Amino acid sequence: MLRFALRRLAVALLVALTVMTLSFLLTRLSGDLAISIAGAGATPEDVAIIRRAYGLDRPLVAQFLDWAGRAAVGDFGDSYFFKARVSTLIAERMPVTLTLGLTGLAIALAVSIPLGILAAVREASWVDRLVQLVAMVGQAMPSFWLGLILMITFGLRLGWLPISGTGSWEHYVMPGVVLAFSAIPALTRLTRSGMIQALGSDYIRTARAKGLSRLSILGKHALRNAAIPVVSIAAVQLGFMLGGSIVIETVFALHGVGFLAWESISKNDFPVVQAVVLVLALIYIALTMAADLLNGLLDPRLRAA
Amino acid sequence: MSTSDRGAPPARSPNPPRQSPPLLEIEELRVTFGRTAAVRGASFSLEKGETHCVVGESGCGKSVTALAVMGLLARGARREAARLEFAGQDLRALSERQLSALRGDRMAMIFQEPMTSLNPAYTVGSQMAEVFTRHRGGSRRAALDRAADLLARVGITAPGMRLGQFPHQLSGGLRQRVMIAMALMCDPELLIADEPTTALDVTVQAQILRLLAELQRDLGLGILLITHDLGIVARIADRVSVMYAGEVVESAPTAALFAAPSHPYTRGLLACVPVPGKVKREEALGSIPGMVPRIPPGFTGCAFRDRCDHAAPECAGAVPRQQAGAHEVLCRLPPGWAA
Amino acid sequence: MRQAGLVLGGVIVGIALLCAILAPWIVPHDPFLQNLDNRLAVPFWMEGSNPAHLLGTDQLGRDYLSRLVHGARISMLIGVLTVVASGLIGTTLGVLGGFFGGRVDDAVLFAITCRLAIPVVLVALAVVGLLGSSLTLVILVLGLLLWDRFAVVARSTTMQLRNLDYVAAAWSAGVSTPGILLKEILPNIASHLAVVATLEMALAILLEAALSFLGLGVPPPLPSWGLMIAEGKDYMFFSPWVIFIPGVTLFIVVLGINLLGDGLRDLLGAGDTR
Amino acid sequence: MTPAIEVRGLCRSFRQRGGLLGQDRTVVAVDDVSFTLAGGGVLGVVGESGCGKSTLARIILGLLPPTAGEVLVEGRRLAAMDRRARARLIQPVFQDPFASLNPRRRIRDIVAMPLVAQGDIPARQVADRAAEMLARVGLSAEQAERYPAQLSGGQRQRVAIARALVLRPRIVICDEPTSALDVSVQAQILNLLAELRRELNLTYLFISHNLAVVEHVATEVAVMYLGRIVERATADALFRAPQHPYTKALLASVLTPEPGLGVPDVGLGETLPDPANIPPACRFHPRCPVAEPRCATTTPHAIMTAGGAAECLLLEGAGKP
Repeated sequence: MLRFALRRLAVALLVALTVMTLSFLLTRLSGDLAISIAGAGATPEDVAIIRRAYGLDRPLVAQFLDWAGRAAVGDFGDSYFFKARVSTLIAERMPVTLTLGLTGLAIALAVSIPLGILAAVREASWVDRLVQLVAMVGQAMPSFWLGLILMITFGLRLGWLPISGTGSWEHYVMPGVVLAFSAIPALTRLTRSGMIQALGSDYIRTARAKGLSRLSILGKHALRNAAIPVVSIAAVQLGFMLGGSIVIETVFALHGVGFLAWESISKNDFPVVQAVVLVLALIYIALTMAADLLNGLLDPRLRAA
Repeated sequence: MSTSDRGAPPARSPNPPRQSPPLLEIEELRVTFGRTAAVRGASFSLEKGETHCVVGESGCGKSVTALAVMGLLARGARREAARLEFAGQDLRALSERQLSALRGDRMAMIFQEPMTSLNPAYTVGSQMAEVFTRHRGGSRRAALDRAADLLARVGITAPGMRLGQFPHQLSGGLRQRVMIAMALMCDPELLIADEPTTALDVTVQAQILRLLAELQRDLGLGILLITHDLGIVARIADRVSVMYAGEVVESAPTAALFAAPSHPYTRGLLACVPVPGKVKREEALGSIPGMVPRIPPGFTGCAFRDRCDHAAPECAGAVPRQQAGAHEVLCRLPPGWAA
Repeated sequence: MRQAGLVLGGVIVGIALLCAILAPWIVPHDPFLQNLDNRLAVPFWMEGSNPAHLLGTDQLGRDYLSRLVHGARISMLIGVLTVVASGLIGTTLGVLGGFFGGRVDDAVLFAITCRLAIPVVLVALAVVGLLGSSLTLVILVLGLLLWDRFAVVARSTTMQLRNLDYVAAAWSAGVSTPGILLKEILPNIASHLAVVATLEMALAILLEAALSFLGLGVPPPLPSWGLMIAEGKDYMFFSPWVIFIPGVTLFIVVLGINLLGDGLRDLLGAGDTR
Repeated sequence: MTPAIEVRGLCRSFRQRGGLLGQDRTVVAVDDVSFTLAGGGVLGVVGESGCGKSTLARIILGLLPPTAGEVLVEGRRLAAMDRRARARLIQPVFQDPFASLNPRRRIRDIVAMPLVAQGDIPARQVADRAAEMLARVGLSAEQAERYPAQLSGGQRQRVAIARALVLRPRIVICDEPTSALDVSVQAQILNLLAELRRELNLTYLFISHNLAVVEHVATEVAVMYLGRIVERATADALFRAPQHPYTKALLASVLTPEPGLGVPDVGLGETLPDPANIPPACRFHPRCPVAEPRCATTTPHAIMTAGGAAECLLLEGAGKP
């Protein structure tokens, strides 16, 4: 167990380091960062001052080591635009994004697991086809557009829900639904195919030969095995949803990390962009690691060889 | 389940009640999947405490026959029979609920793949106990005690430890023993074993078959054993039914069948098996030309005629079922033609 | 029903491709021609519509139908080129990792993990934000980011095939390694990759729309559907059709591609590759 | 005369990844195996699943590098040979005819593949030789145009045999060539293999778990247990008078179609051999029905027997400590 966890951790650290390097290099893509920071109309003297002030005149490797060393302890430097610590900014905005992500995941799971089971139990019937169609529609739905349509319908026309902002739980309903849409297709299909695979397996035939009740066959024998892959995909989906929340936060003007990133990109505020990319990647890495461990607990075959 | 019970008579058959009906009686069983006929009028019966082997090559319908008896056919299969009785009870008249009360209780089944037939997510003990609590009720503790007894009975040392293990921790032979023990939880009268040793090594196969023979003797089990291996048949069966293309082409007491195989297919099959000490190394084995045909809907006559050395034009017509004592053959050739 | 999905998807994608190819010749108006006197003209199903502008005009008086048809060009171009780029990257990585295993596979798996850890939308936005929006850049960025599923599927299918005896037989027959990869492995994973290609094409089109919607994708005045929704956003409460028309079009085209992929999956027996 | 195959001290182990809680394990699949096989002979290799017989086949085919030891084919080191040269000498026939043919290629292309891979055979000749070989194994020109999915299991196995023989190799490694087939088809394939061997003067390494089949085809037999050859003898000697207790148990467990004999008691107990945890000294002693205390402490060496050799302490002289 320890060995496995350590090896998993080592890989995770290596991934984190790689993403760190990439996100650092990302901001250097444009060539001279100082010109971008100085903005239009800056004199060469201004640029030179900025370059020196931000340490941009030092070798790239030195800059990276400096940034990475501080980022490793949670210090991402100062935002150029917000005039605040990047870590503080992210910490302030993170609860909104996490609330949104978890709401989305909860809605997605609540919808897709029953749908997937239903489709599997009624495989190849019209119910199954309908569920698959729903999944496909979800997959084809442009989330930002769905957000706008919901705003027009439930916000403006029906007036049931607030259009933007983060004041109450009601503010999270529409964004949560929209975000859930992105995860529902994958989760539904996975539940469905997992259940179909389980229901067609030899051990289900054994369970039937034992005369067990339908409820026990479905709920105990099939679902338990079908749930194993769903757990890891749910974790991965949550990671993707947090990363994808930038679009939805912008549409609904939710002041989360995604919105912060969008603002920073428009304002050329690189320390913030770098940090958000890194933090989201780290969350993703942590989530997949947690899913791996959870799977190990759910599936006795993984526990020991 | 979409098994058909069209025209099923009420639970009792119209025949006058016998002293003791056979444990399993199958007449004219047909199973179709869409337009494919897997079983085309199979008939045989199994007495209490008897081991009846159904032997045949892949695709002959032997496993489907077993599943049809248990009511475990895949969705989309159609089952019809002139008679399908378990201990005098018409299985066709039972609802799925009534049937599931019977399964695992009075009739049990074990399968070919012991590696996949147990649920990987639950312990051996939990899977064994649930059969007992389902059919007999009582506490889980009592069920686990019985499970431990049965594990010991099927030759597993340290049953207490095994109860707490997961299937992947056991070897194939042990899993098949667990499957057998699980099948015995409610003292069934009928055990259907579908190729129970095909996935196992020869040494383990011998152990499992010995165990089955021993249990049969001790517990008076009726065993319906499905196999492709004539060696197993010879060693363990009281009676044999040879299936070919969905039909029982020959059925006889084991000794009679091996002493005087009467259907050309049975004879061909026996000639194909290399018998140590019987066939010389430089000699060719006997073989049946061609391969098992696909039977189209509406097919008539003998399904073996295209591969048969003795085929004649009349083989395309109706094939007589000839009976000489307990020896039944589905062939136009006169009994004793081979002698 | 399944076949119906395949046909429907094929028809939708076919029409979209035709529009993309023939756009300059079939549109009624110049999609860039502004007419400030005729702004936000309503589409045909509403009162007071103008037959000359079937789908009305946008906030600058440009013909909406013409812009929509030209938008197919951008979506299809992005979809196809992204899939070509990402397909090449992902398939190469996946096949190599799956076939050679060991260290090579560890490296491929590591690359996939890193790629998955990178938030796509955010990074794409950041790159476009830094380098300035352009069609080429969007294609390049998406092509470099969306190869993960190709790699995952190519890797797992190759891994299954590698252990099959026909690959061992080809090896024993003296066939060279590139020969085995090209003739024994690739033809047998092609159907899986085709299905992934449709999924990725749909995803690329959706992502482009999202980037353009956020103002960091295709630059105006190009008629990207996402950009059209973004430009119409300010008017959506009073003229909801300005976002409705491009949104529905986008949805239908993406649905069509997915239907096509799903149909292909059944037709080619490619199994579950989602 | 140089033997067709000579195997010297072959070893192969694998590392098996442990699960979440498990440790990595080293699985010893083949442990110091040596033998020679004369040209024209058939060496039957028998043993239970996990005894290393398939690993041995894959090493000899060059599909797996050995951890130690070497394989010589007609006196030449296999490892030093170019893959194409190796292909001209040694070819495989595998167990599963559904997995051993590329589903996307026509039969004629599958059979022509080894010829094409040589790179210097004219296309005309490739086509002719492939067609000739297909005819020889009993497939028609019309079947040559089909894809594997359109053939039955027996026909596919004929294709696999044609592919193996089209280069006229000296040696064919048959890894369970009939285990996936029905009995009636199995007999056809065994007869075909026997005919071809006589006709083309081939040497077979014939791996099978079916002892009846091995007795029918083999001239010599090697019995493998947990990676080692525990007994090796001519087929006649081995089946007439097996020496090693494991061989005896294996032979006893063969169920011939002879009614009335019942199922034999092989007396091997419930524990199965685990290649990741090989018992010390005599590796068979935990299951051996006639094991003595010394079997758990002393490693047996090969003892000459009437028709070959066996590794059993009991053969080293009864009662000796």
